Amino acid sequence: MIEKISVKQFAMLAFVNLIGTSIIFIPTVAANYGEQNAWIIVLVTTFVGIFVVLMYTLLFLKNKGTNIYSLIEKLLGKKLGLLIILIFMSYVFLNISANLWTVTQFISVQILVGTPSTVVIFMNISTAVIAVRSGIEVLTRTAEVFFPFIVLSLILLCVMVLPEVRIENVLPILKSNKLNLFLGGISILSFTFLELVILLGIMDDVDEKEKLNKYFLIGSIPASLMITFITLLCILVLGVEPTSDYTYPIYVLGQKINIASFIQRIEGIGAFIWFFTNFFKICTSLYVLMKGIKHITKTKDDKIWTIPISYLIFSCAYNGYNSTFYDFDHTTYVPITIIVGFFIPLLLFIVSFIKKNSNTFNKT
Amino acid sequence: MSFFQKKSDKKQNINLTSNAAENKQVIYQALGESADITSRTISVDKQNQISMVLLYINGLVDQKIIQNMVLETLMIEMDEQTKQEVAQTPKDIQSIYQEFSLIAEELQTIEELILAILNGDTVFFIDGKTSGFSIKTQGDQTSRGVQQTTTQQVVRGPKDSFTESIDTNVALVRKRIKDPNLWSKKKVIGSKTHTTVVYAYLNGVVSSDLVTEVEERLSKIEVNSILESGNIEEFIQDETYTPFPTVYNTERPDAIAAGILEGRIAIFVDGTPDVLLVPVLFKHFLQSPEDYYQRSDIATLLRWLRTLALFLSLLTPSIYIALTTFHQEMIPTTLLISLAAQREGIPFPAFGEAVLMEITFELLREAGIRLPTTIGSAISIVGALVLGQATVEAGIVSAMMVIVVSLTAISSFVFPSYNFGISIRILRFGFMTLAATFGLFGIFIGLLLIVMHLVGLRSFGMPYLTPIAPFNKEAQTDTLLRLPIWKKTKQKKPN
Amino acid sequence: MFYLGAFSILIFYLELKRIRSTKNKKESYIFAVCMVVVAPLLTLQIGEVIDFRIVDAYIWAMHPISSPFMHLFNQ
Amino acid sequence: MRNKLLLVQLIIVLSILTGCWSSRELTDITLATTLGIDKIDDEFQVTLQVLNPNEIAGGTNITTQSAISNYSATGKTIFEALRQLTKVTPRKVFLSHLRLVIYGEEVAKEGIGDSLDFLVRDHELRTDFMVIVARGSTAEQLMTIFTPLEKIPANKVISSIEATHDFLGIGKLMYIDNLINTVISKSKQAVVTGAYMKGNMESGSRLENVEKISPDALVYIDHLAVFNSDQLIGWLNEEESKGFNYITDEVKNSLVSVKLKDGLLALEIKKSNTSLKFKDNKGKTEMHIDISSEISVGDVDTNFRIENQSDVKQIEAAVETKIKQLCQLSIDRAKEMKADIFGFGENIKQYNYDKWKEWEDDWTEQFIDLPVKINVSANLENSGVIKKPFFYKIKENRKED
Repeated sequence: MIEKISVKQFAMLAFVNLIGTSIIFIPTVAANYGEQNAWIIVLVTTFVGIFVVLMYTLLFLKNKGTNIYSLIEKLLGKKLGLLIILIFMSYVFLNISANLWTVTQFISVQILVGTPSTVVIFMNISTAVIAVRSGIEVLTRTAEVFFPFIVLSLILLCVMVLPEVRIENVLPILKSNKLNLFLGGISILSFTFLELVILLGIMDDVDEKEKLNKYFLIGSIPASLMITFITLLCILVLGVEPTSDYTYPIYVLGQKINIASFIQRIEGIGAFIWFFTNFFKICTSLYVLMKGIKHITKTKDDKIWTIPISYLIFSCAYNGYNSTFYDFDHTTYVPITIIVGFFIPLLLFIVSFIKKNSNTFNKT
Repeated sequence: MSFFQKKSDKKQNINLTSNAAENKQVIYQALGESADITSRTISVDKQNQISMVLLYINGLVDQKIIQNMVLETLMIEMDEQTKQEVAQTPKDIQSIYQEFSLIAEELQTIEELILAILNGDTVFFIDGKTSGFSIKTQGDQTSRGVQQTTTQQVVRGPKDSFTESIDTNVALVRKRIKDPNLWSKKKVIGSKTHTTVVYAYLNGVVSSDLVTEVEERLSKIEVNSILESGNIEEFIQDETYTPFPTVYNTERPDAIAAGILEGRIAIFVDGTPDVLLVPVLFKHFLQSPEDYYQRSDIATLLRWLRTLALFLSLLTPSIYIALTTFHQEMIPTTLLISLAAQREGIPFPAFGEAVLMEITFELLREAGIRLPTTIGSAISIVGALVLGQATVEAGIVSAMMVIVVSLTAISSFVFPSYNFGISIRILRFGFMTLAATFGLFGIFIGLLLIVMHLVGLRSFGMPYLTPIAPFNKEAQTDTLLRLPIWKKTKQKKPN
Repeated sequence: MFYLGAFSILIFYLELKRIRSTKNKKESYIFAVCMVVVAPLLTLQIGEVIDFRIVDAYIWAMHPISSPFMHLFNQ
Repeated sequence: MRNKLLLVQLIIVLSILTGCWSSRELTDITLATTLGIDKIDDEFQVTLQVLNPNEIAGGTNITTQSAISNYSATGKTIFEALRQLTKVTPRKVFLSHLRLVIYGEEVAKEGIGDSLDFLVRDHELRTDFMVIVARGSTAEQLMTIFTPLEKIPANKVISSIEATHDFLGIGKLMYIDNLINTVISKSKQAVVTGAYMKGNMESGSRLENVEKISPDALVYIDHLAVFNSDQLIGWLNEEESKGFNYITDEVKNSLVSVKLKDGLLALEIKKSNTSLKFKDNKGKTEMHIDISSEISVGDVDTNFRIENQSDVKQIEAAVETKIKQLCQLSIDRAKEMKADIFGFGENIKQYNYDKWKEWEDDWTEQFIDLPVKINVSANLENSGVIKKPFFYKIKENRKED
């Protein structure tokens, strides 16, 4: 049975994937680079993001909606293709394990102090493996069930923290280091839109591909705006320095909620948003990774790979980042994301353009 | 019938003889000379040479029919001449009975005859004929009349409920849908019980795939006995290892009629008032037939209330455990102080306390169902007083836990469908364990697993969570909302 | 680590049984080999008996490609 | 499917087998609501006030036990001192419900920076507790006379600070995150409410203190502790504290008394809005403070009769002078202490970023030299429910006698 997801479900996945880890890191990263103007950087990246998304969908649609892996192979040939596929897959792998590591870190620092992180990773990865083994349909539908709750929590969080806003915190507007704004923009872009390159892997499961363009934007742009708004709120409520100092500003934002001394202490809402978006992000990436392995090894049953690979991810998420965490973000993750998320699609785009032109040239 | 034939082929066939008394003896022996078999011998001619033997089971037949129709027809209505003719050509008896609108069939084998007797028909032999005849004389003295429903009560709406008789049940539905497209098909299932199973649907509205699917699943059943629709349910449901019911059962004819009108298939089983309805979706368990008789805004609010009850009964104890043992920082200070004061000196951890109380409650509930109504109320007094009051005063359980458990208990009775409440109760224990081990994180994981399971479930090919995931905008008018009926422009198929 | 080891063996058995039921011999071999290599190694690693770091190796391997960008962000 | 189900069961069973690591029953923890930090010979002394839930919420079995108990311990760092506390506390101390942190005056003078890090880093601590400084005593001493009026003394102190802030216009609601923000900021200096005790300390710390109608010892709140960076450098008295609140636009409701016609007129400030404006006119820099307030007559203690517009003007003018005076007092005091507690620098940074860049490095000097112009406009809204003061009639009656 060929499993298909609807284009709306795809938009939803895009939303969840974009919100994923970024909602907890972007405020910090942005405030580091842009201080008061952090939200402006995020807003600008949203506009740049439109082009990134368009590039992805165009790349996909121009090549008649083939799977990303066969697309790479078709455009770049067997050997170079394999290399690029391997780089792409290793990036996806890195993404999964890094996401898993961060969510585990969060849980063992904020929610379950004292529980060994092994157990938390184990629970997370087992659930993700069950989800991926049940197939993309079950995965997206699960996301669909939780989606309204995620959006509702986001809105609730934003609305309830509004009384704590202090406008002075964002002043002065646009008086900051310009180079920092640029670098910050690139970092943020790679934490948000460039990560969506992974979604190229599930685009061929969508049933109305011609609408992808529109719905990809519908999914990702609001998500990015949401992140902008959360960043703005973090700065408005917490101030610049705390936003850039706290590891999990959104959680602190939740702690700030106090309406009539009655609705208070509901920081769990932030944990809820983050845990679920991150979980679906891990699942999507894992699914794409499985697809890649299936493509390379040409096995009929891709489920056989889930368990060994999950062991690898487990091990990476367990202590892979401990030694590298503090500079991992901008020295490793961002460059790799730029390569995989921007240069590889660009390369594919150019190659497909040249090939098409030469084809038409040959014909005429 | 074909089903039976297939089985009986293996048996040894005893042929009928032309002697009626001998035939009677054969049948008597085949039935173990059971006490409830009655036979009457009548001579059909003046000379008392040709005799006719009637055989039937006392409790299954309508004595009136036998007395008034079968016997009188032979004794009074027939004149001497006819009697003679009958003796010569017994075939005509059939036509005589048919004249008096009693169906008479000619049966060749012993097995067929036995089956006819067991069905409540009257069988007779005539000397000189190697075949028997059966007359429909089924009388349903065993069944009760249509009474008020006991499990799914409504304030507004029809009060009648199905009975144990399948004919009555089908008739109750047909009374509501007077449409030539309401088709019903019959099957006999169970090599020992030969239970009649009828499935009914509205032709043209129902999808033909669904009909073939039901047909196929029903014919795959190979079992000795079908005593209740639950037996059928176990055979035809999509997924055995799931706490969620994938087949709906109800004893309300209006619910079945509504389901049929929506394009679903009802399965009636003889001998039980519980009629099955397939396919069923998750949302149906949060809906009551009454929703459609109430004002739409009230019905909508009631549905929200039930959805809330779903979450409450599933999660309240586990959230309580998670908050009090893991996330005390999320409880407002003053509340936490009073909780802490209540827990002072209580020997069990919160989890132990919760499990203890939940199990006690389940015991009470089970005991309350089994007992007669008069003693049932005594149980509730014992439960409320002894367990609620005394345990708290003895310092074994905290007062808050009693509140939590009673809240859960009340919420789990809100669902219109009883079996759905059971599955929620089972899952609750799983959630409690997860919460006791991982706090909120465990609850998150549990929710993910449950939802993943739910979206993977199918009921006769339909995704279980249908209007929610996959999302269907049109179906939202009747999922969590119940918009006025005229908003639903036309009757829709369930998919 | 003990539990993880026990779990590995169990999961190995269950999954192998499942793959065998699909009557795909080649794939059950692949799976078995993968598990036999991966599971003990990583179980030991998670139990901190041996030090085996995939991410570090990966970053080291990606270094030539990503280093130009690193300079940009390191200033 | 069966396989998958088994897997799920396995995961659950395995995870349960391995135990529940971080759970703690409510009966195993004790809630701390107040944390006092002092310094004794280079070591931190930490005093924790913990609640005795039974005494606070217990229905029937209230004993004579105190609802709160204080525990102290010392250590090189706050964290260490807190861990040392487990020697004396009966259970593990749970800090998430901390409402109040009190610094002793000595430790505040030495600098609070060392201890702030712990207060935000530790996951158990949330960022919603208030910070105050004990004036003229150690935090421990102050905490011993906390009267359990509200059963949770920390709540009592906080609501008392809030009330003084809202109805008198003195004091400052300083929460930990805001404090840290200010301490690390160059453009602003921190102020923290000061609390001090009056009365007999010996008897004040006994439980009977609460039972008396007028307790032997009470906690008073009026002074404001001024910090330079993280060090306490001085105090603002009640008047200066009021002026400070006018300038920082924190006055919600307050009163001023002015002298008119040999008598006092008490006026209620119903609303007050302040706007700071930095004017940079060809190198001539000036800070403008515009205060506009709505007042109403609260209490007339003289025969002043409000009959026409000029009377109103007279009152308004008197109030304006008074408020101006208050503000001037606190500005002078702040300049004297070389601490920009009003956030003038912040304002310049927000609205005149270029000027701020220029001044950033020697802001303290610039602050001292910065001329401040205060402009107050008061607006009398109503004169209460009586037209003429009774006082006038009483006087006349006396004359007749």
